[in-house]
Amino acid sequence: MNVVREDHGTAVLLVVDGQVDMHTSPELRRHLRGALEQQSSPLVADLAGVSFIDSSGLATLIEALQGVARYGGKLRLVGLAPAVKNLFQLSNLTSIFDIRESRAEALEP
Amino acid sequence: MNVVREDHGTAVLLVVDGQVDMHTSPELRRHLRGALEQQSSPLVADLAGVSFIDSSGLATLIEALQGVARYGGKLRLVGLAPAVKNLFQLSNLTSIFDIRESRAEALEP
Amino acid sequence: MTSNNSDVVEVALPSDPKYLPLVRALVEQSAEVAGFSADECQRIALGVTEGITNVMRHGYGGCTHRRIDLLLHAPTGTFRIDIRDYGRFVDPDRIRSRPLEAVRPGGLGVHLMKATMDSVEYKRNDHGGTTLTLIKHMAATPPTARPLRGEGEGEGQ
Amino acid sequence: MTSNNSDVVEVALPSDPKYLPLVRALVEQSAEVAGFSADECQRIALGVTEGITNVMRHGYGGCTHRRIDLLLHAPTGTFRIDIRDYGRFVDPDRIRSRPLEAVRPGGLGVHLMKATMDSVEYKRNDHGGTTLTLIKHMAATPPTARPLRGEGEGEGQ
Ligand SMILES: Nc1ncnc2c1ncn2[C@@H]1O[C@H](COP(=O)(O)OP(=O)(O)O)[C@@H](O)[C@H]1O
Ligand SMILES: Nc1ncnc2c1ncn2[C@@H]1O[C@H](COP(=O)(O)OP(=O)(O)O)[C@@H](O)[C@H]1O
Repeated sequence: MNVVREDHGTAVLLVVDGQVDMHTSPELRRHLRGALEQQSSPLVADLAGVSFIDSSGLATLIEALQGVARYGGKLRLVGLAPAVKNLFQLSNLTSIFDIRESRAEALEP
Repeated sequence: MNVVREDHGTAVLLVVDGQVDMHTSPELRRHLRGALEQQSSPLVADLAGVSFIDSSGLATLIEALQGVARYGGKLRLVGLAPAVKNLFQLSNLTSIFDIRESRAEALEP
Repeated sequence: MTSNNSDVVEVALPSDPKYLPLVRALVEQSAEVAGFSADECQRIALGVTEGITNVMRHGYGGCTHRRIDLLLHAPTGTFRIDIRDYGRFVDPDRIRSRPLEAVRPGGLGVHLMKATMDSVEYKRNDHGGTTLTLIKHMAATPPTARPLRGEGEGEGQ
Repeated sequence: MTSNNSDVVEVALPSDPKYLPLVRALVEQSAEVAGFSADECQRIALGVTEGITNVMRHGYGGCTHRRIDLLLHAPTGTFRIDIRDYGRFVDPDRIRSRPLEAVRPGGLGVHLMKATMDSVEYKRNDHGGTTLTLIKHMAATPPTARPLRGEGEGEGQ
């Protein structure tokens, strides 16, 4: 897994690539926490390059969702491949997360 | 592995996809033999979709080369990915095979 | 055993999460040999990842140098994996998925395992640990399509 | 053995060529864990394929239900695999690559194994069969760069 961070004013974009599992989710969590500490909003995770994600990846994203809520910020997801979208459905999470269709839309204030 | 055959007059194009190894080379051999029986020429193998090939795949192609020679025909290869080209180099076969850059060129009489 | 007639691939690996991609590659390839589609192979790999992650996290408490055995059995149309650990036996009643309504991190693994596989079963093994058996059948032959003989219509009713 | 401290993944599989893609996936993933580049992983997978194909073809004469064991050992910077069969011991002198000038089908496997790996070694194993050990070091630390201590300059010369 690889995470690249881009700053767009108060908005932060995390571009995630590869496989998110118990081995790699701690690194994703580090990146998310960094943005949470700065109260970034919207905090956007682009998952277009994610070929695999499991429950530990979902847990990390749910944590971030609770994190932004604490300072009234927004977390948005974008670029979900069909298999990833399916995982969110299986986990009953599609209505809980703010899932956008394009990066530009996800980065709007 | 998957092989699709296209007939272009006396020329025959075999489009090979996937992994060629001890498990799949018998099927490639069947397709090549079919074309050899009809004395097809040029007999063209497009390997653009081949992600892996080992010595049993090379042996199958050498057999076909000897087969076309028997009736004065031509065997041509096209679409070799860098890793496949490298394998031909390692095996000292680049000068023995007629390796072309495009399908159109390979199918010329 | 010097013969292997049974279409079984056996793997022993350390309980280090760095091996999870290797396990997925292995599982996806065996499921493919059994004839599953690329989508189904991915879902099976997810189910197996959840099972192994639980052994690493809960069974072995995060220790990365314990042993985990995988027995992959994939005849055409079915995929079965036994995940054997050398920890202690876990009461299956203590392993339960949480209600999905409560949105909180964690507690999704067992749910995803059950959602992706047809059968999820925990048994004590000969080494004192737990063996988790996951089974998936190909869509063409749904295991629930056959009525259970005599049930609901027998003499007793 | 209930611990596995040694970064070793052990696999036992039937001698059926249908498992070759599974073996390559496994080998590529372990080589990746050890830090090899995608290109190097592919070359290592080719070398291992040639070694296993020879066991299936020559060691077991094409029989598809004999057992082959793989021991994958991939600490950072090195990849090592032991391919253990339960056939008979083959005199390494009888296993040789042919001169490349003679263009004929067959006889390229051993050559490719040697071209892709740094070390290729055959040994008799405890089961009466042959263990083939293949080793590859990462390009950054060529194994031949270090002079052997005392050789060519010692007291005896
Ligand atoms: N192999 C195991 N050994 C012991 N306990 C387990 C095991 N697998 C699961 N459990 C228990 O079942 C619970 C639910 O597991 P799961 O749904 O995967 O959620 P999570 O692992 O995120 O807590 C775990 O919190 C744990 O208490
Ligand atoms: N595992 C093995 N057991 C017995 N003989 C072997 C084995 N591996 C290789 N050989 C012998 O070495 C020769 C060269 O092998 P190789 O270069 O792979 O070519 P090929 O397998 O195409 O003949 C083989 O023809 C065979 O006689």
